[in-house]
Amino acid sequence: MAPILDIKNLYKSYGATEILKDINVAIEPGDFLVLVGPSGCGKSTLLNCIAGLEPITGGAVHINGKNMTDVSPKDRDIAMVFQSYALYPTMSVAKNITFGMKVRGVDAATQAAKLAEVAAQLQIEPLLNRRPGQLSGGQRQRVAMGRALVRDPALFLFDEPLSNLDAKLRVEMRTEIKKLHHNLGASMVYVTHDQIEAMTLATKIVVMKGGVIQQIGTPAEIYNTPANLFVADFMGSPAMNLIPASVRRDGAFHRIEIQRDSAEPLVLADQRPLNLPDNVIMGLRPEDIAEAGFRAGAEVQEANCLIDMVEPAGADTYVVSQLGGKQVTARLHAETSARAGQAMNLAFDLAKVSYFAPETGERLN
Amino acid sequence: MAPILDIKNLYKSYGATEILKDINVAIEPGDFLVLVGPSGCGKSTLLNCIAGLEPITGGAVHINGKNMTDVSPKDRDIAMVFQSYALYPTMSVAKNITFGMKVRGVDAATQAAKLAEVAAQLQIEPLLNRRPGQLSGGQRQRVAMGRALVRDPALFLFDEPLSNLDAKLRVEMRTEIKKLHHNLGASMVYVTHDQIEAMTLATKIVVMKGGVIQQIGTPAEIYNTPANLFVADFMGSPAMNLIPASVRRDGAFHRIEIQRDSAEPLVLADQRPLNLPDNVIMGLRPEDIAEAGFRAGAEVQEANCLIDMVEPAGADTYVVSQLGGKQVTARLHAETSARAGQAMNLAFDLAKVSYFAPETGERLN
Amino acid sequence: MTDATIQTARSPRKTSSRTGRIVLRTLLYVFLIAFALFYLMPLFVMLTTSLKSLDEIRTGSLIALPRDITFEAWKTAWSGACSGIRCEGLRPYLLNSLMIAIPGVALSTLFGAMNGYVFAQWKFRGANLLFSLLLFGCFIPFQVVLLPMARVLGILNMAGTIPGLIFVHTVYGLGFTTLFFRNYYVTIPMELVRAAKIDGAGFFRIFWSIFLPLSLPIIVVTVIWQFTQIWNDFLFGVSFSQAGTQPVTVALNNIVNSTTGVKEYNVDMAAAILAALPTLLVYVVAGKYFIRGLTAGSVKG
Amino acid sequence: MTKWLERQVPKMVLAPTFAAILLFVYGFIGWTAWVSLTKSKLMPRYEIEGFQQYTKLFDTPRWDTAMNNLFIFGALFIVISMVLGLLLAIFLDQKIRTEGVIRTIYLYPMALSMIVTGTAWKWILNPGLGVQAMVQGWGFETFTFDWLINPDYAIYTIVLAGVWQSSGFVMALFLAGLRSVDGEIIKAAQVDGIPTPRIYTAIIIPSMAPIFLSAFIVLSHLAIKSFDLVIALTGGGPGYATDLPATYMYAMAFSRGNIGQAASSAMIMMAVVFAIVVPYLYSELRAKHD
Amino acid sequence: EPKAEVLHWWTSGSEAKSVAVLQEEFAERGGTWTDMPVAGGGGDAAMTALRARVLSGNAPTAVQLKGPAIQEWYEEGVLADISDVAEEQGWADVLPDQLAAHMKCDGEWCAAPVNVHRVNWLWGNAEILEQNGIEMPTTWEEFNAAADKLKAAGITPLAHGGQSWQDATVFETVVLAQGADFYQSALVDLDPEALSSDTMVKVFDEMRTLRGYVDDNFSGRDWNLATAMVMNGEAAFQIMGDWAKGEFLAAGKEPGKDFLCAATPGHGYLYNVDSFAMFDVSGDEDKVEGQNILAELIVGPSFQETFNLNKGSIPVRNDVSLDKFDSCAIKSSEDMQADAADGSLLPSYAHGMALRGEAAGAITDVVTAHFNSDMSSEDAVKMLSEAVANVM
Ligand SMILES: Nc1ncnc2c1ncn2[C@@H]1O[C@H](COP(=O)(O)OP(=O)(O)OP(=O)(O)O)[C@@H](O)[C@H]1O
Ligand SMILES: Nc1ncnc2c1ncn2[C@@H]1O[C@H](COP(=O)(O)OP(=O)(O)OP(=O)(O)O)[C@@H](O)[C@H]1O
Ligand SMILES: [Mg+2]
Ligand SMILES: [Mg+2]
Repeated sequence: MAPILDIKNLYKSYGATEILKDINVAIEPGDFLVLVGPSGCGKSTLLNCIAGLEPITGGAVHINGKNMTDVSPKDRDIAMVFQSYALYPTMSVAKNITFGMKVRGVDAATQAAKLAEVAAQLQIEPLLNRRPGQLSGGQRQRVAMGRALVRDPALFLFDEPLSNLDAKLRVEMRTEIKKLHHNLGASMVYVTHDQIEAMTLATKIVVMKGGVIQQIGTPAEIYNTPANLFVADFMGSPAMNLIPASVRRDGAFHRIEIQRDSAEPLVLADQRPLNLPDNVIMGLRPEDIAEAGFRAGAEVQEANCLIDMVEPAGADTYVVSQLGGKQVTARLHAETSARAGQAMNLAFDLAKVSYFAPETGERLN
Repeated sequence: MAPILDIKNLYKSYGATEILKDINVAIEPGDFLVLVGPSGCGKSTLLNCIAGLEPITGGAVHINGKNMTDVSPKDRDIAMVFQSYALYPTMSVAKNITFGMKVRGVDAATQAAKLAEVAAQLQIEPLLNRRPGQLSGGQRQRVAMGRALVRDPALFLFDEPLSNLDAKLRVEMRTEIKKLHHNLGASMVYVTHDQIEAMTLATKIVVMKGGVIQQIGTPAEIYNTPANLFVADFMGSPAMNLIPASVRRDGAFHRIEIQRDSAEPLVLADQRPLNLPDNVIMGLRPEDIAEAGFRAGAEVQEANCLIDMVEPAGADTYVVSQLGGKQVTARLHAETSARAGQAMNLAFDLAKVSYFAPETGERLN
Repeated sequence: MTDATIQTARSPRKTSSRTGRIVLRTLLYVFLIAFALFYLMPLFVMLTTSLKSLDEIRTGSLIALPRDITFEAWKTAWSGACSGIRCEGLRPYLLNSLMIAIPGVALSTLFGAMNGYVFAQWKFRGANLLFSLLLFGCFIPFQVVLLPMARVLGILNMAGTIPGLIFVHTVYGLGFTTLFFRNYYVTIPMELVRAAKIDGAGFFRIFWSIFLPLSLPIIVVTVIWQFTQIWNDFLFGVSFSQAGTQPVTVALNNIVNSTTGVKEYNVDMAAAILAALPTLLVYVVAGKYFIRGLTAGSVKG
Repeated sequence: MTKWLERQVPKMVLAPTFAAILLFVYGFIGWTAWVSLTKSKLMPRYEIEGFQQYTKLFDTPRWDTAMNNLFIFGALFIVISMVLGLLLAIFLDQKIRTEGVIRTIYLYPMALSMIVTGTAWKWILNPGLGVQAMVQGWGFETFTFDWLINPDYAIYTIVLAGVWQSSGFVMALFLAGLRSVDGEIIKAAQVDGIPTPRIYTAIIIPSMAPIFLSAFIVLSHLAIKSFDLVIALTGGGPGYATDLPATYMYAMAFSRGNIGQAASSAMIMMAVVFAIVVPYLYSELRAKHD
Repeated sequence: EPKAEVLHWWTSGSEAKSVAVLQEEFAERGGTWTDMPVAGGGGDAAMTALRARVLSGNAPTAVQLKGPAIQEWYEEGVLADISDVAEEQGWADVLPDQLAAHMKCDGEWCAAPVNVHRVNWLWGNAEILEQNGIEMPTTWEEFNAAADKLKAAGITPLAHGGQSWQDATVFETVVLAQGADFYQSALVDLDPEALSSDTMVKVFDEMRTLRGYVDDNFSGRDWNLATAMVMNGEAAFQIMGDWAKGEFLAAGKEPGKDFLCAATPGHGYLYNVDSFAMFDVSGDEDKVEGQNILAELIVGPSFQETFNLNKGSIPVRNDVSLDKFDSCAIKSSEDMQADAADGSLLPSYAHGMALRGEAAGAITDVVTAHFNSDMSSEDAVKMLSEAVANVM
């Protein structure tokens, strides 16, 4: 099957500043592609280029097998939902949703039918006569979605559609989008800088930084085997612990030595067949450091660490310890007995460790 | 020890509309009180009343043992940090921090010393000569904090200080505030509508709704034994599952029956000594529904459920199942084998269940 | 005990700060009212004069209150005062002014809105330069343009006509109206245009269906500004009109400014107030939205 | 092709305005520049004669007075209108109960044409009729307020009436500005213990810089174009003590029948405008690039 | 059907009534009159409008114009020739030569005169003068003596207004008192010698003296308020053209009884002739016809009588009976004839009859600057010669 969206060697500059550099991405029908990256990295710009809202400087955009590089937005067979929702403030919800059809000259009966269908799907029937100003954030979000849905497009584009909602609503709407994707089987490109959103929604994630793609992969790939330090640090919350360590080869395995202020260095042994340089950055996620006894596995090693701080967070408790000059966070059970200022045994799951070169930041294993 | 802040029967109206109703709260020195509640419930108003920025309609505010009800803000021995940071836009960071001291006639040497101390504490020395407009969100946040810190007040007030930051920075700043509180031993009142923030920071949480206090308690109390449906639903993310169920007494224990669309009702047995009415809402948090075999305990009961949706979220995977007409979320391990559309055995930890009366919403156990 | 001492120690300070506040508040009102009187003074003089008889004006103090109130002058100003050989008061000229001001305001507002829309939301290369050229145009002294404009109007065959006057006012109003609308429209997020583009709407459709309905506050500001400018204009009115198309300011000037005739100050003043009524009305009715409209964006750079 | 057309639409919308401005502003400025080099008398003539009109202009004491007056009037008018406008705006911002009424009173002078208001002002300022007579009538025999008839002070009466007419509008601008300052900043300052006057001087006013700029531009536009005001109030007198470039130009062009001279004075006036407006535009457009 | 659009600045009630007479007569002849009044600044605004109209190729048919301005407009080539009417009506026979000269351009008739205003009138309050035992003065010395006496009695001797044309009016009467020849060479011929002469210094000295007789509040005062001062007994004299009579009459005062009129001290007659110039509308037959009828009517005896009765001035024709006119008007007419004979009938510079706008303006600038400051007479004379040299 031809890719539904195929971006080839796309470049984009504003005047002299290059915003996007050699972007190559393709997605299959039904894919849910999430673009993540820090603020200003060019996510919105890329989305606008796909939509045809910004002319591109080089490369090509194919949608549904057709070269759309020079086609105007309305003919690209796309729909887009914006961060601010961009609802037409003076029109009622119903008119907001049907405006596009009206412009395209769809007859009134079809408009009404489509409107009814979408309104039912999104459960916004009671709101149809209100103005956007009279809606709550979540309701606005749904209306914006409705405006996209009535188009039946080949491709949906979302630019941070949830970032204006509060945490609670965000979680709810996330679930709804997921369901929608599931039900429609539509293809979507979705921008966010919230990595939880990225992880839960995506079938494919693109991590960007400064207009350059850092890694493309499934959520699990991105999460478990980040391609470089930037991706490792960026994805996951709390962030992956990135601990400077020195390596000593010891026969078949590596001894990983981590300096500590107060006590002798922490030494862990990695028995996987690797080839590491003398200095590495060791990456280990909080959930891979557990309370001793609560994690089992061939590669789990325990060590006694001084706990600096305890942060209960309802479902879990996070504890922080100073290792290799960094604050290392571990995720423990909510009922843990950890106390700030006391030492305790932590279990490190070395099977999950990522290693990075300190100079280039590239992944080593 | 006298409470550092004691609010007695506080009422506040704007014209005819009553915004705050009979508020009673007291905090001890060193407490970190967090006010949570949905938008518009009166959190900011309460904070403003404490600060003296809004006159109150009834009741009294005591700070440090003194009745401050009619005292002007500057004489209340408080400092406040705002959501928008409210930095003075035309002054440098240094002037922002020292301006209050200057106006109060503190001599230049003391000002400089204080500034240096606070700047070091917050690591903003390199920014002292910049204007607020030239700072990133996180840096602004620190400056706003600095302005509060130089006052050495009896009480700190924070009005959603983190809500303008992106998710990642929010987590970082949260940790810093926590540390600050720890190091200063200061008393704080902190407004947020992010319950994760509330849970991690507070020593005491006040949950408000429509100007009325719903529950006051430690984070654990609020999380584990919510006083009513509102608190149960509001605190925790993903939210507590609230499942309508009918109850049949069966000797010493209760049989809890939950309707399902597709299969016969789910029946669980609660063996705790309770006295439940015929219809209840059963509340159970996602982390208390686990994959069968992964949770042990006297009250854990397993049941076969159809999985509607699977949401991997990096560290965990959430699965959703239809129970009692509600979408019930369970938190499973990241490596779970759950698949959407297939049935699996889930373990319900009945020791953690809360029951609520469907009519009043009040807690029953 | 301690509680009591704190109470007594605090109470005098409390009351003193309270009386202090009352004194301050009173001073504030005194100041505001004093200035209100300053602003009202000329209007007061005009009103009292318009209510006096001519005899009283000749013999009495010009500024004193009227001894006998008479509305004769108002009647004369409305329908009897002579401006040349027609002695029909201001009435017919008011109509001319309305016929100039209403289309003039409407056209310059519409063009200003369109231009502002382009400058704010459809930027192209050189748009900034164009905008500054336009802004500079606000500052050209009107005396300069009088003669060449007369020539142009002659060529366009609009000399002495009401359309000609509308044209002139529209042209020289464009600078400010564009400025107002542009500064307002830049505060509207770009995403709105983008959403509409994806919906398939074109340039005019977006303007008409989305921007125009949003523009009420700034339309109020622009209308107030332009209406005041056009209504009070004398120079263009006198230069580009002919018999039958003269606006009310020219008639007012004719009534007030005769060189060698007898001066009827009471009629002058009544006429002046009558001539200003439409603008005053606009101010009173729309004044509230004026501040709101300004707040909504037109004053922010 | 249609796509090309589509892209040109915004430009086409601007085209009529642009054409109008090009012709009716810049074309006419060019025309004036041309005429200023001729010996046009009653009607424009187009034979270029050189720069004598400018030489003559700078030799005329009346033009010196007019330029001096422009600077005195302009500076005072702008400064006083701004200060007063700001002050009134601040005072009106103190939750005044009758704000609507007072605001309208402050604003209404903009609505009146000076043709007649000038007469009222003339009476008020006339020592024998107006304020001086009134105050003396109350028993303060030594009170004098005779600026109108004093050639050295008459220009200040123009300032007074100008301020009367425009300060309300400036007040509205500033009031709008005050209303758009973030309320939390003011609260923060209150908690910081900063007294209210200091809050205004040190925090709010400095943050309203763009509004000062807008007000400045509107006021300088009014100052430069002030014509009605002078004609109605003093007719340029006593003598020509209150002449402004605009009235000078008008007198030359229309009562003296010396259009060449008028054109040269217009060019000098426009040079002054240019010197004021261009820096503004520059800062305005540069700010947009941030 | 004859048509005429008439641009004029006679807009006040009494003036308008006078023009209305013309319109009626015009209508009787089947014409359509379109009225285009523009008041203000002694015709400045009207001139502004006129220029715009001419430039736009839409000139009015007839325009109120006077003095050398007629010739100036003629030089721009926009005036029509009405010699046919003039010859047919025999204007040359009924108009005094000197006045007729103003109506001719290059030997052709191009304007029709309406009236003659005498400018150099001295108006006095009869009651006050009687109380103080003062006669209407005939020399400036007498005037000064009378003024000193009045001043001592606490009466403002001279009512004066605060516009530059009023200063110029007083100035020209003082110049006239130095002799008709001096007036002619100084203010008509602009002879540099006369302008810088000692006599001119004397003129400015007298102006300074007069300034002392004016109350302090004159600045910005309208001329009619000054007249009102005389009427109300606040002041004794005013120097003003005969339109001031209209104010007296409107207030119900009687000449000779309540107020007195006399020529200003010295000998001579300064006239201000209102006239209509006809603009070139040759494309349009109706308008040309209207022009001709209008010209004929304006100079016609019936209009001359009615108009001037209303306006306070006197007819230009010397064959109109003065029976219905008041004593001041009759005196004006008599003086005109007498002074025309001895060469002291002179055009008023202050009212734009003697000089073109630019020169007149330059002189007025100096006069008003001197009058409104404490400039010495010598400096004023120096400035005057420079200003006049500058515009030559
Ligand atoms: N019209 C423009 N002219 C010049 N530079 C621009 C323009 N629009 C965006 N940029 C720049 O392009 C870069 C990428 O912007 P973009 O909006 O795509 O970032 P983003 O990844 O969407 O960030 P965010 O997460 O904050 O939305 C930024 O550095 C921005 O400053
Ligand atoms: N000045 C005011 N006049 C009238 N009502 C007001 C005023 N200020 C606030 N309110 C009302 O008081 C209620 C509480 O407002 P408040 O700002 O305290 O809410 P909040 O809990 O801080 O909400 P958020 O989370 O959105 O900040 C709201 O319904 C609001 O509309
Ligand atoms: Mg973006
Ligand atoms: Mg709030």
